[in-house]
Amino acid sequence: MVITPVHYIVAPLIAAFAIPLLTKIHKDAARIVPGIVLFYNVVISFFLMNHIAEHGMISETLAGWEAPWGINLVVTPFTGFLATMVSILGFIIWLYGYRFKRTLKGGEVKFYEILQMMMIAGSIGIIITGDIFNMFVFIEIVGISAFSLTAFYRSRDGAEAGFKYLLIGGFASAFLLLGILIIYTQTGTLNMAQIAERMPEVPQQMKIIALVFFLVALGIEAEMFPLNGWAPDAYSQAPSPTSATFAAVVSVAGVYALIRVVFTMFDVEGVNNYLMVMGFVTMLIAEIAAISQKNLKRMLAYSSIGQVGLILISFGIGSNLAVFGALFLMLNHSVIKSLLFMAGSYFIYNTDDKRITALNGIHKKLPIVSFFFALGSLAIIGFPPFSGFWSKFYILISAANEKYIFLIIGILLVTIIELTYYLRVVGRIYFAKEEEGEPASHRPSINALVAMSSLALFIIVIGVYPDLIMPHIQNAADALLDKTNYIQQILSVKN
Amino acid sequence: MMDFQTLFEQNIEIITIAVYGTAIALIVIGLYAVLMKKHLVKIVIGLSIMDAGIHLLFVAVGYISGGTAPIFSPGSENAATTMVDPVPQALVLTAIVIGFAVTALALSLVIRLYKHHHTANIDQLNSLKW
Amino acid sequence: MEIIAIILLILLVGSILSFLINRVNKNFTGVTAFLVALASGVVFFTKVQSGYQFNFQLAGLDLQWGLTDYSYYFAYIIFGLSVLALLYSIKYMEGKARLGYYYASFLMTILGMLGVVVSQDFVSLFIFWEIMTWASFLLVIYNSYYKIKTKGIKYMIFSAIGAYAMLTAIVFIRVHYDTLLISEAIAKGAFNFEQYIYIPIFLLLGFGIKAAVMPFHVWAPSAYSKSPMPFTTIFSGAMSKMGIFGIGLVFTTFYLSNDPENFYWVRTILGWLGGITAVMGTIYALIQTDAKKLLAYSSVAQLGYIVVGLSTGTELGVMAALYLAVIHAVFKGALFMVAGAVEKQVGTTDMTKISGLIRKMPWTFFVALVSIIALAGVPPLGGFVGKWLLYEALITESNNYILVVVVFFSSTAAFMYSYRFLFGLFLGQEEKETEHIKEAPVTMIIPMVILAVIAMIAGSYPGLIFEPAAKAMEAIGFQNVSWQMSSLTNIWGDTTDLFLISMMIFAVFIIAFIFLTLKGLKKTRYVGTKDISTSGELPKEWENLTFQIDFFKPFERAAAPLYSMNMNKIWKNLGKNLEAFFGFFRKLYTGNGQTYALFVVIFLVVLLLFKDVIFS
Amino acid sequence: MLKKLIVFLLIATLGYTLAVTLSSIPIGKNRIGSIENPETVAAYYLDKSPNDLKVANTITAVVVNFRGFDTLGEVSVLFLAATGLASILYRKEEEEEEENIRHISHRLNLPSSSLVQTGAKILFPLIIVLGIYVFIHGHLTPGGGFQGGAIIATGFLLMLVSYKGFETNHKVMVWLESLAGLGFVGVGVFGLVKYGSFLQNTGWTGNLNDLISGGLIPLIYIFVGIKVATELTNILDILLNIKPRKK
Amino acid sequence: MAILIFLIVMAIILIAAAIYSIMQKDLLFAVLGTGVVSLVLSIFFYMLQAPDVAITEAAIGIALTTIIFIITIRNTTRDENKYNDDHINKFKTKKDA
Repeated sequence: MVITPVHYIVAPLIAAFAIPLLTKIHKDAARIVPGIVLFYNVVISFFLMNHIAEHGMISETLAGWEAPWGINLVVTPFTGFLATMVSILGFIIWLYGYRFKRTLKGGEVKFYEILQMMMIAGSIGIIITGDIFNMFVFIEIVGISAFSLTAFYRSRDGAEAGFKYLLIGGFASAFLLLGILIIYTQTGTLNMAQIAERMPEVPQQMKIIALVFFLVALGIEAEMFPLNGWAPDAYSQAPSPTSATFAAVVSVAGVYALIRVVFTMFDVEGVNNYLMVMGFVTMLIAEIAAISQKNLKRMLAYSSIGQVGLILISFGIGSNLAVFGALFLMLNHSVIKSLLFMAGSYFIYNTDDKRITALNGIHKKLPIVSFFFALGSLAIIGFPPFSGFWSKFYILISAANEKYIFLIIGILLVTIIELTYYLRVVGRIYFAKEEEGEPASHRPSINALVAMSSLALFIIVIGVYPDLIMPHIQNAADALLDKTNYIQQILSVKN
Repeated sequence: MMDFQTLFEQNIEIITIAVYGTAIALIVIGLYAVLMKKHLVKIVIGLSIMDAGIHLLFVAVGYISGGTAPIFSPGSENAATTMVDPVPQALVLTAIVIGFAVTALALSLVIRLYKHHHTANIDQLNSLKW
Repeated sequence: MEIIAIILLILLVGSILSFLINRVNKNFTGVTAFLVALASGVVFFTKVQSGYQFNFQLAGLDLQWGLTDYSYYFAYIIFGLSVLALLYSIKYMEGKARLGYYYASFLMTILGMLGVVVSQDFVSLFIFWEIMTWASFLLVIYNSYYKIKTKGIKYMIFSAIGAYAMLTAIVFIRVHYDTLLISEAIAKGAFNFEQYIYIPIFLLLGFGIKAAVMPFHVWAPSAYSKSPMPFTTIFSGAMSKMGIFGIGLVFTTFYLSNDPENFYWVRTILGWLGGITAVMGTIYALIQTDAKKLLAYSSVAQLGYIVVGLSTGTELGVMAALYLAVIHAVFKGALFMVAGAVEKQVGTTDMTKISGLIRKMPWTFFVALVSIIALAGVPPLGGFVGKWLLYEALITESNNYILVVVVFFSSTAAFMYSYRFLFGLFLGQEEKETEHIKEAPVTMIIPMVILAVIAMIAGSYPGLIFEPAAKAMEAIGFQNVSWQMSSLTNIWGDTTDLFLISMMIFAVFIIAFIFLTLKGLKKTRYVGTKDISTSGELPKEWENLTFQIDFFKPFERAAAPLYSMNMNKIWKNLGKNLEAFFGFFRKLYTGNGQTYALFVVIFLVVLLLFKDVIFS
Repeated sequence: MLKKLIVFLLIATLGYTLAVTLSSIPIGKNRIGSIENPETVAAYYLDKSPNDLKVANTITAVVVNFRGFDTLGEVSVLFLAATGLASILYRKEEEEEEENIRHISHRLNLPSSSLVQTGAKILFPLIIVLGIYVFIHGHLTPGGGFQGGAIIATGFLLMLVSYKGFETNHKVMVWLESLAGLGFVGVGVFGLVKYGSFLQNTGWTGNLNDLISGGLIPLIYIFVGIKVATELTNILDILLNIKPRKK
Repeated sequence: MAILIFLIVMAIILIAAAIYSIMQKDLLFAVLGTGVVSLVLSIFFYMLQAPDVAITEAAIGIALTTIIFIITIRNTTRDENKYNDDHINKFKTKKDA
């Protein structure tokens, strides 16, 4: 095998360390190199997905020490699916942002591109690592990049949002360390597969305490309700490609971490109900908060939190079909929300105003972008025939399978709230009386258009013909739920 | 070195209480500062004290009574001495550096905030809300 | 490729095509859309037979498309009305902005409706239902530039409530009966109000909202009156019938069971809701001063009748409902087109501002007259037969005598608003301002006249509609439905020959017409509304002496308590209170980082305290 | 006041819970099992470090080799922190020009007498040498890349604080920073290419307690040391050069 | 035994320094308090047989963390209860409005 999972991390790292040198050779290296690296990650993803389709899952050992002893990187259909998704979206977001930041000076571009690239690479790291402490390190990599990027713009309240994010993120890492500490003392290992194997022997009390710390720490990363105060601020203050990355990549990694810990490491009853209840509360409060937002990006941020809530509900239901629906929703959410952030960013760019009221009749100035925004809105609400519908449909079926009728009604009522505020914005874009003004000064550049259209195309194609992607998601869901296989595959390497 | 080992072996309960007590006290004090203090620098101090407590906990649980530092000094390669657990120490090493990175970033944000908002009071940093 | 897929594809491509053509040349957009609809209609009626079906798989689900006699019946309404409405649009929309958008959405709506009737499984039904909903949403907000906040959103929210109720039901059908095919679900008894009672209730809610049943009718009047006129014909004529279509489907189980006791309370409630809808629609129609709004409320009322008919569940009642569905599409389509023609020529449909258009727009007047007669249910036009059947069904085959009274009342009151419509627009004194008004263009007149003629023929030969309706009823569970071509037979055996009656009435009509025309040929002095003096006192400039103002003042006073029961207000207050309530929760995001940190710690401590309760 | 009460209750509960939890994890208990038949990773490391890797300092073995990937991540965290810090405190050139104070250093002005300056001048090379010693001997004695790097950074700190005119050579810093990082990754890639596993050590490891032993481990620690030193110096440099507010 | 007492004294100093550093209103002294915390902590680490950690904590915790705190205080305010400078506040409204 020529390409191994470690390339996911090594390529961005080499690029990150080399960019300060390369910028001395060519001014635009800082912009181009991350693109090459992220594209390489896409190539790796396809290669690895092919490989695991033929040979089964990969557990790569690092530093030559096999699974429980050293750190290992695991590519199962599940992690491979998420890594593929994240790397493709990462590349598309880079493509979108390639010329978006052209007003910046050289130095700033360098910082921005490095941080952005490492945030994506770190997210992939969270997804593919098989070691709990290594996951902590990657969470910190993502965290540090995210804090810095949130505070990237100085003309806005970025620093404030960044500080809040950092404060809560600091809590997350502290609690995560406490959880790791307890788990390590009880099992004597840091490898997630081995922890899972030894978990039945751990005293119940210890197990639950550790679980609580993990739930709180990773709940912060996954934007669960009382822990997500940082999220709307960070989403709304970060540069738009970064907001798209938060929604499409970082939150996916956060949810992944939570799910991996809950589903694989621990064998505690009641977690599913916890996820379901907290997911529902998260979704409800976020959508309620979104309905009266005046700031476009903040509204999108709350909507993202709401979607994450739905994902958590679906994972909480826990059946194979529900996990399938959750993964499908994760995919859809990433794609659609990136599209919305990308389109929304052009609105803001052109109006110099983040308020929704500034969007009145903007479709005359930016017809294509407006179309993408409307498409994204319809898709995220779950209108057929766009991709968002199928995920919602499967989640509902899985909830119905477990006879959660009130959950279904609740989800649908919340969807109506969501529909209300999205349609208000779309209505403003298309039907409100436009303000007098010159034609748009910042038309979308060609690379941004390519990025947005590829996402839009995905939404439509998957909406009309979901079978294209469903087998992969099904494999991923099977792989996530097959815990024994995961443990055996990883630990068998040692013999 | 030997002094510590024998002494620690004999009075392990007191050590436990002292070390764990200190660690928990640090965590709790740091938490209090984060939750109650209004000055941004104090909040960052709180975070770093909290981190320090957690680091102490890590080292403490790795300790084995009668153990030596996990370093094989010349001539003692094959001596069957007990050694303390090296893994938590390695983890703490990483955690300390990461903690420093986070602290530095936090402080730079504090400086930026003070430049832009002209305040170091966390209660006044609420231009983003609802 | 299956023929249905091809037809849907034609519509989809046509939709995109008309959007693109508009970029090139604005004049061809309407023609293209019309031709696309016509072509797909022709292909549909020549190539597709009822009973045709095919299966396929999508997203791991077994889906089925096809046509039964029942859905074929609704396909007639869809295509008939759409083609005429598109023909009408060509001139009506001339010179308006965003034609590409308009026609593309129009064709998408047709696609959605056609999809709804050809779906034989719930998933495609839902998908097409939603396509229909958002495509029509796009048209509802086409006109309402500044009022987006209330009008379009209200429609969408109610549609969404309906659609999601439907989705819930679909999901549970899939879970409990392990099928998504409508026929199988019916065969397995999914719609029985016995075991899983919420399934049919949610489905009825979903379809009922589209059919504008109380108390969810509030979206309908504003949505109907706000959308561009040619589309309103489709909206009220065809799309609301999709709700009827669905209610019929849900009741199939009952029709099959042939047991009047079955479903009794559901039918009673639904019947009553339909009756109340009819009354409310009528009463509100009375006080409208805008012709469009009047027609919109009238549509709500008429849909009420149809629901009443369906919920009687007897052969006669369902026949009445299906018959009314078609005839309502015909005359209401014609009336909206009339209103559209007036709007196009005069610029407004406010009845207090227009009067005496009869001489200016004689063809339009003719169509309006015929349609109004049909609407009011006066013989010999189509509406009469439907109402007759409905009364007969209610009186002879159900025990809801109070309901009969209610329906009868609303039907009688329908005279009042029909008259007002006719009078307000066409009769009365001519205004100076309307002197230059001309008759509407011929492509607008043709569809109107066609509809009027259909309404007339249906009055004499209702059997033309009874035939497919009877087939449709056989497809949803009735057996051996009997019908006559041109006569009505009641249970006592009395037969009325409709053709004879209509001939007689026509004769009277023609005589009267000739007489009036001759009389009208004499020179008359036209008096403007302000060109009078009362008791030697000149009316002031602002004193509007048009009859249209306070037309039904006494009645309004009598019915005042009814008007205070405004459903719209109730919903609006609900919305407002909900938003205020939401605002409270939003305050949880205080914006203070320390508070967020406190939340984290509180959450942690609460979890730690209750860890043994939550986890085990 | 209510908030204070709530916070007290919260932290008391949290402390109590932690205490209860920790009471069942006693200090000093041997949890790592026997080294001969390792159940836990710690025992395995204690076994393999002197015998296979020939690294006397097990912690170094763990940090650099067994969990070397973590260290790579940690180094990148530092790197990202320095980048982020620079990005947060980056000042637009126009802004600077506007205030017309471009080339004036805004260094922290502690009172630095000539005594301090001379002391710093003498101490600086010593501190640098100490730092280098610490990370070169990382596999033998306590200490290593992080410690050595941090010590070197304190040396630069001393110079930066006591000399107004002292400036780090940015070009050299950038090169050192990048090359050290690339060196670390390069060693990893070497392992990947040669042995098929990222960061894998060479087969040749030398003798325990020799300066040149442990295969690539000292090399990695040197890279880590340089990287950490440059990153920390960078951070300090940026922070120290913040222009004080106009008073 | 002396060492045991030493340990306990150290623990007390540690907690006292921590409390001092969060209670002290003069932030400069509070930061020096955290320096003391780090110092004592590194002694703890040393006694718990973790010399590597002790050196790290000493280098990073005592020297570097303290200095960056001091730099921050210099760039913000030194008095905990004084969150800003008044005359700058006046100027702020004009600039940020």
